[in-house]
Amino acid sequence: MGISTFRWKTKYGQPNWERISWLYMRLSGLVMFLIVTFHLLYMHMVVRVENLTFQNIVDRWNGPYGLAWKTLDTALLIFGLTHGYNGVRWSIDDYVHHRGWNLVLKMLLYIVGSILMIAGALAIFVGPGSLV
Amino acid sequence: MRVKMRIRRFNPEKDSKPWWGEYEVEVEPTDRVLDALHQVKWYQDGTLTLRRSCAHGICGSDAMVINGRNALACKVLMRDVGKVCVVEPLRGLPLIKDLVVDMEPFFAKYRAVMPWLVNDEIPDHGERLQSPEARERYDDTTKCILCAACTTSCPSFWANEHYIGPAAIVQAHRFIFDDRDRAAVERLRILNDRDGVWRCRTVFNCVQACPREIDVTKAIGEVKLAILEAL
Amino acid sequence: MVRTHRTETVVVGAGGAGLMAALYASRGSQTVVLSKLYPTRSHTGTAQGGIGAALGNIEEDHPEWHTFDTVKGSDYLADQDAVERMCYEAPEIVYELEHMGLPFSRTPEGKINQRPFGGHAAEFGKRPVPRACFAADRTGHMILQTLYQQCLKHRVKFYDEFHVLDLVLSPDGRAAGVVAYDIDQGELHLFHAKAVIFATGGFGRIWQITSNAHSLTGDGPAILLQKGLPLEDMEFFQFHPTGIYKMGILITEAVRGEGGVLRNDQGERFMERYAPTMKDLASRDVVSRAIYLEVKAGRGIGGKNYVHLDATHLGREKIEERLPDIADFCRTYLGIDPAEQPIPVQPTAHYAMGGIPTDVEGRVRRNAAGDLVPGLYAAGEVACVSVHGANRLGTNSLLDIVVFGKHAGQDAARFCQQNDWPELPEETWQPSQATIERILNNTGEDNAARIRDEMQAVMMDHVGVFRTAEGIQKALEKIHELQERVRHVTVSDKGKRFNTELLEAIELRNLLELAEVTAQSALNRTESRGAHYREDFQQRDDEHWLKHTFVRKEDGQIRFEYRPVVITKYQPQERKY
Amino acid sequence: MGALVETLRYVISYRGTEGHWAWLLHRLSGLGIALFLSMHIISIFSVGLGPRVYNFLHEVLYVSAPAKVLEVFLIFGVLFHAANGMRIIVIDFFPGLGKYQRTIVRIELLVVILVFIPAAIITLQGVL
Repeated sequence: MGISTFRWKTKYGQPNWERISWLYMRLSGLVMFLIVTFHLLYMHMVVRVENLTFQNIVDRWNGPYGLAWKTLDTALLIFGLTHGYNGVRWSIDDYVHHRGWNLVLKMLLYIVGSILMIAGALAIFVGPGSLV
Repeated sequence: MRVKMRIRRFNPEKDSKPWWGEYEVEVEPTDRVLDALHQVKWYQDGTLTLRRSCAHGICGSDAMVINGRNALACKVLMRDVGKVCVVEPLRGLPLIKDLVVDMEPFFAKYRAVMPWLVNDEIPDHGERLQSPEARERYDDTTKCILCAACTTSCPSFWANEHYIGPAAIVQAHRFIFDDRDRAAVERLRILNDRDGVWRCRTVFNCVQACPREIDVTKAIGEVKLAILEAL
Repeated sequence: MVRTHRTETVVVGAGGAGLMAALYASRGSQTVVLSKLYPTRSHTGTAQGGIGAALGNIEEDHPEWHTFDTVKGSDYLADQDAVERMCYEAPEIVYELEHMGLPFSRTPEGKINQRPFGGHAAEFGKRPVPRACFAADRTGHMILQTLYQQCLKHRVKFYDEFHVLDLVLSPDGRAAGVVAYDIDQGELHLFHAKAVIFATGGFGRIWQITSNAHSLTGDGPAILLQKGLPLEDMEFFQFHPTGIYKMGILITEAVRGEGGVLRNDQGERFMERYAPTMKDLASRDVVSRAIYLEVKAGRGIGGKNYVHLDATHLGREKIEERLPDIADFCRTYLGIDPAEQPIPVQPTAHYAMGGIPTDVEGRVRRNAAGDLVPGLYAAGEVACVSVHGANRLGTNSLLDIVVFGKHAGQDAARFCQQNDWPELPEETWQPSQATIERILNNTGEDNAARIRDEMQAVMMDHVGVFRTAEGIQKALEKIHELQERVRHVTVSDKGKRFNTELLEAIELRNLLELAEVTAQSALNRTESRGAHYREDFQQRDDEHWLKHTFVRKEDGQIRFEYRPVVITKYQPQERKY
Repeated sequence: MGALVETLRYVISYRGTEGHWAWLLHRLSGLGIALFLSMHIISIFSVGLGPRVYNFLHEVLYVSAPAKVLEVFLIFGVLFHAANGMRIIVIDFFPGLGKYQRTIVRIELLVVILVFIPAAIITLQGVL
């Protein structure tokens, strides 16, 4: 490998975020591997889904380890949503080449993603039942 | 042994869409698929059109889909294809006629990665020195014959024709890791494109398709890491 | 109907010679390259073992020794001024290739690695010397790739998949351009040029067992022959000793260079008897004949017509490092592992020593007196400079293409700067047009493939390693019959786009022309020299035959002329290995 | 649209390596999980709307019999996506391991199935 200041003209090489996106998918994947494993084991083995109720959530978020639970759930929300929706974005870029449709679908994706992000954050931080 | 050849046919001057031609041929088990195709072309239907030249896996002319998988027709023996041999043109490149596809988009991507050595420091006498270890570093990717078997086996390429494709990355790798070259960063910049290395999803079809047994995905992986490191 | 292009230099063929010529021509003239294949498909890519140059990186070596070996290998038929030029320029041009980026294998000190090859010796034949500079066993592939890369870098213009059908000569006898057929679109193009360089390669496809590509149909020399121009030394065609049995796929001499040996049915290393000093590394004509004689004496493997190339003692590691492609061929086509089993081999038609006569600048000669065709060049296997004489040494073909490709390119550029475009004759593309229409409109029964099969069989039987007057006569009769039939050959594909059936018919016509002059020249030369071995004239006859044959066709008749061999330092002597 | 159909035909009809099918499954499971996640976030958002809404949604989305059956698919998807993602990450950062990829995919699939079977049984206990 060497260095040169030579610049070859080609349509490839435009600035973009794909490198960051690629790296982020791997890092967020690794992080989620750990927290999703914990989440699943806890919800399915310790609490069990059938027993999960509104009260159960209230107790957890307001209990002695409330902050820890909220942090964990926030991490899940952020990593899960960004990782997942970035994956959807990749698929759109792969298969939808029409510039207009590509843009429309990705805009839609970003809007839905933002709404979900806000909704999730509201649920965690504003507090159970307080949105009524 | 008797084998049925099912060949995807298309004549742009006559057909509106491709169709299947079926032919029976008598072959030796050690005959190549290319020999069977020649039997069809030479003694049954002269209109069958394909590219071929050296017939022993070096020139890269006769890459095609054989029984659902990319290969060179001159490197697959009839004993390995069974009683029915299904032959189609490469996927993802514009179809011209029968088994012939337009290679120009493929070579355009090859040309995009600056596939030549950049180094103006010519020594006064003799060769530039290079250690056997440094030479070994890029040995694998010097084997590429530009047959397009890898690029046209890649789902990312089928999905998006702008993807630069494994072959171009392999060719770039050959120079990026050559310690005599001085334009590695420039090549990495080219490959760090929306349609560059990041469209590779490590599917590994390219490794299976490569008739030269190049570890294509490894080369792409090394380029990815080099981009992360250098840019 | 016909698209006309105007350029200064047209290069026909994009193998090593064509690309090297294009690279140098483009430095001084506007250059285009026409190739009936994509350039990277050219047959240079299949060359395996190495390129000869007396670098002396492993052991002491000198261009003078290289010159001597080449002259001796040629059975003293090579022009020694040309051989000297090639061998003395060899080290510089190998360095130039390295500077272009060619990934040579390296010695521990980082220098270009070298290995022994057939006929290359130290101190005028005393012992084998490592002279072949190599990049594993894909040296030709790397040369082709590197030159193509350089052409792209220097913006040489390529017309890929353009099949050249005709050479255009101006009324005053200058090369004025070529007529080419765009394979994809089925249209004729006229390239009006100041200089034309033919680098179309060989014509091994006139034989049945050949290492040559399907596309090596001698289009270049056949076109010149039809123009009434001569071809030189057509009787000398090299049969490489080690082609894979029945398939002809080449197993490089480097296998023997690395220590592999030939064995007969009794397991005997029979080359010890035929060439006590060089043994398995004797020159190719000698080894090919030895294999035939072993087979004739009933010592072929299982009584069949092949012998074994044994590399099992080299060890798997060395084979995988130095000869990976050979190992791959053996696995793919024979289902054997060369580290454990011997490789079945037989001689395979490999290389044309003869071809278009040129001087050392690549300029084409119009007759045996040495008059030139202004603006016409040839380089590579298609040309006969003559550096290979009656038998080429391994590694000298790659050297030949880069050295004389370079000179042809340089001289063409010079020629373009000094001359204006020649006048075009009245008929330029019409003969090509007529040929195509005739073939498309023929309504006979014969197809090209059957005729080609018959030609290849008869050439293999009678104009191969061993030849007799009687056999060659038989072959000629057959060829004449086939030439008559080929005029009525029909094609089922009448379309314009990618009509490869039409092109195969045209190629067959070219092959038959070359088969005819090859057989005629072989019949004419009543001696044995190098690759040309006459059972009815077994001795070399320097008194009568130390001369080049120029063969031409005039009104359908074969005419011979002769040109003396250029001898500078080395007087002919008996050839022993 | 025609191009998309052609592309999908290629994907399904190509006799690729283990990596090809792993990639396909990874993408499908990924899209499925993204869909589930969207729904999951909405149901959690309903926590803010008080116990009646939340408990109702929870019953329908996670506890009912159809939900349980769908959950089995989800479990497989998540397990595979996680395991395959780990494989991809490892090979990405150690490209030399690529030559063992066929074996690695097989081992990965074995592990996924070994975890999946008990998980599926536990999940379906109430339903069956």
